[in-house]
Amino acid sequence: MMSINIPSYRQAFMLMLKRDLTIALRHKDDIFNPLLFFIIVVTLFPLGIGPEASTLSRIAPGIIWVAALLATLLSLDRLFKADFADGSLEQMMLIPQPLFIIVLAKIIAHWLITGLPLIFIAPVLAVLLHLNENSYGALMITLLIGTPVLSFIGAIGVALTVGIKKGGVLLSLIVLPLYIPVLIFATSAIDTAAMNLPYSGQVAIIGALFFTSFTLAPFAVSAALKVSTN
Amino acid sequence: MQFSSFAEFIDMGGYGFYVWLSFGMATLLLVLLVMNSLVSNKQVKQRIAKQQARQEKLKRAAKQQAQLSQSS
Amino acid sequence: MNPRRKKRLTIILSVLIGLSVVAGLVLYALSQNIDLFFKPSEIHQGKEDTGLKAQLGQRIRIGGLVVPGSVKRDESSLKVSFKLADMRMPIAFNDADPMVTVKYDGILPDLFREGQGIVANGVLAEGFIIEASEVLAKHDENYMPKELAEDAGKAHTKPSY
Amino acid sequence: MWKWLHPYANPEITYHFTGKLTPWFTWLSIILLAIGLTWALLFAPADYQQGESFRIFYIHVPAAILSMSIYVGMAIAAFSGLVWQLKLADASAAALAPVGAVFTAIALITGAAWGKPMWGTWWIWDARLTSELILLFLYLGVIALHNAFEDKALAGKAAGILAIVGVINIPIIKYSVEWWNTLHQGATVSKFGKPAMSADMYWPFLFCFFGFAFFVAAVTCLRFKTEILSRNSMRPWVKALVKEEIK
Repeated sequence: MMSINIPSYRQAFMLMLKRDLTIALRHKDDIFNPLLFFIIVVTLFPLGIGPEASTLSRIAPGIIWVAALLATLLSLDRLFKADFADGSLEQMMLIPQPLFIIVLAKIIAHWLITGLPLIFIAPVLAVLLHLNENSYGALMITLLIGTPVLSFIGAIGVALTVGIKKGGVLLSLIVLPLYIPVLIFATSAIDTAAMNLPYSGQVAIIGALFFTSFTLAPFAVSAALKVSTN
Repeated sequence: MQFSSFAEFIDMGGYGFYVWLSFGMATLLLVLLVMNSLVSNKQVKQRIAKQQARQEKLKRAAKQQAQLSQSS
Repeated sequence: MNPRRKKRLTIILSVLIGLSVVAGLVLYALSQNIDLFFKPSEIHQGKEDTGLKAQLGQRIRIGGLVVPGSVKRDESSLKVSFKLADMRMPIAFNDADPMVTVKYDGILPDLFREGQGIVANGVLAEGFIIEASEVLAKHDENYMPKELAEDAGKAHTKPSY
Repeated sequence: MWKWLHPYANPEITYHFTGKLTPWFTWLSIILLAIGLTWALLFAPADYQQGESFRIFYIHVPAAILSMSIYVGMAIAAFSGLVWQLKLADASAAALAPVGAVFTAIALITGAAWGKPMWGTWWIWDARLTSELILLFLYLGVIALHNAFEDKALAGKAAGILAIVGVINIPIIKYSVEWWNTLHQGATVSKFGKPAMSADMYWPFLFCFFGFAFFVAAVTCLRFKTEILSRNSMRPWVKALVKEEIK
């Protein structure tokens, strides 16, 4: 199975990605549980606030984004925890390729498993919340660029807390403040779109957050994993 | 001096509540911080002293044991 | 160049490219006006840079200076209405300036007075009227003692309402 | 070039050096704050618009400036701790975190108490206020992470990574006032050239600011000493020192 020559960076990346996706497809609840959580949280709001359409349409962007944020937070645990528990994480750290390649592959796999399904289900929920019809484009774009940022930042938090027993509450304390800029700009973009104003400024900021986390988070995660598995 | 009487000073031109709330809360938090720093300093020292005492006790016990086994 | 070095160079290069994309995006975002903040003249003529107009019934935030002599209060309730004009330096008011009327029902902040900068959140109604749900006073970063302010012609009397 | 720094990488020498500095900072802080606060409360003129409520400025602004500077200092310490493996840098980051958290809380509370009479609201979700609140959360996260690890060296590294990641927040706070056209006014004291205040308002501010700054220095020194002791508890010099003091 193991080839004699060391796999290149790209091969290592693809191998890791494939491995994580295969595992996720075997445990389908990893995909469906966060999604189900997302749907249930969103449906709680009309029940709690009241079914008035004008109120709901005003707070719809916030509800969808907060629910997406919490769903991502809930699913973060599976990013490194299982690998840490069965020792395969330490194996991964021993391979000759730099750790951030592996980390990048794992984060992208995590987004494909948990972030992408949210994007597909979000417009349906937006209809239930009477989201302003001008806003759908903005909702989709912000989710598409914003949810990867959630995975990247979340990975830093998980990597820091993976070695701690009962790290769950600590994880949310660490990660949620860092999520706030994404939340602010995404909902602001959707609100602006509802008023038929240009929202490219907000999208550009989310894009900047995306590229920042994309380039820097893998290094931070690798450093954090090295600390945690010490 | 900006105030002609003590009552005027407390009243702060009608903003007394807000001004004294700010100064009071700031003082309270700073005092708590200083107390916490002093207490934790003391605690660490006591912990180290206790640790040391325990080690010395163990050492003495080991010595006694050794003497006992020698004499017998 | 040995392969190890080449790889390291690729990594550093990709990080640099990533960060320059970030810088570009931030610069672009800064060039956009990313607030829902309108000036009174922009309610009349549309946004300065995009020409977009606020629609009736739209929730907006408006900022401007309270026009002297325009504050009208209801005797029996907290209802108040006043006119706002564009903020400009030095402060001057002209009858021909575009203005909007703000209607508000509630307690105004202490800093509220004629000629003061105000931010109001509310809904746009017919005839350049804002039905405000919130009125907040904005003050500038200049602080000075009363005597100095009077010298500078910024006489201040605490509002009696 | 850096040779003169080497002795300070030794915990014992640093401990005694810090011990010598602490009383200086403490007295400077007490003197400056006594002068500054008396001046601010009794002698500084009231503002032409805000009246006496302006006196909150003398706590609010120093606290806000310090809350951000302490965070930057903590992140720099954490960064050098990670990169150059300086254990003492980790210890100083750990010492700074609670101090910074307290000053952030003071800035928020005094800001609310000032906003209520002036703006008409205790709190507004404006960019600057919100990011100061996030700063408090970041401090609390760093402190919580410190406490979550048994091993102090590991805790320092983990919290250090979080502190560095969170430092992105600082420019957002700093420039948010310019980015968003919201309620919080621009910076008063950092304006280059002439400050946007008259001199008889500015002088008490300087006294208060440096008073608080030396207060931070004094408390940080104390906490830093505690951190050094707890990280080196098995060293003979610590044992001797504790024996001496506990008696």
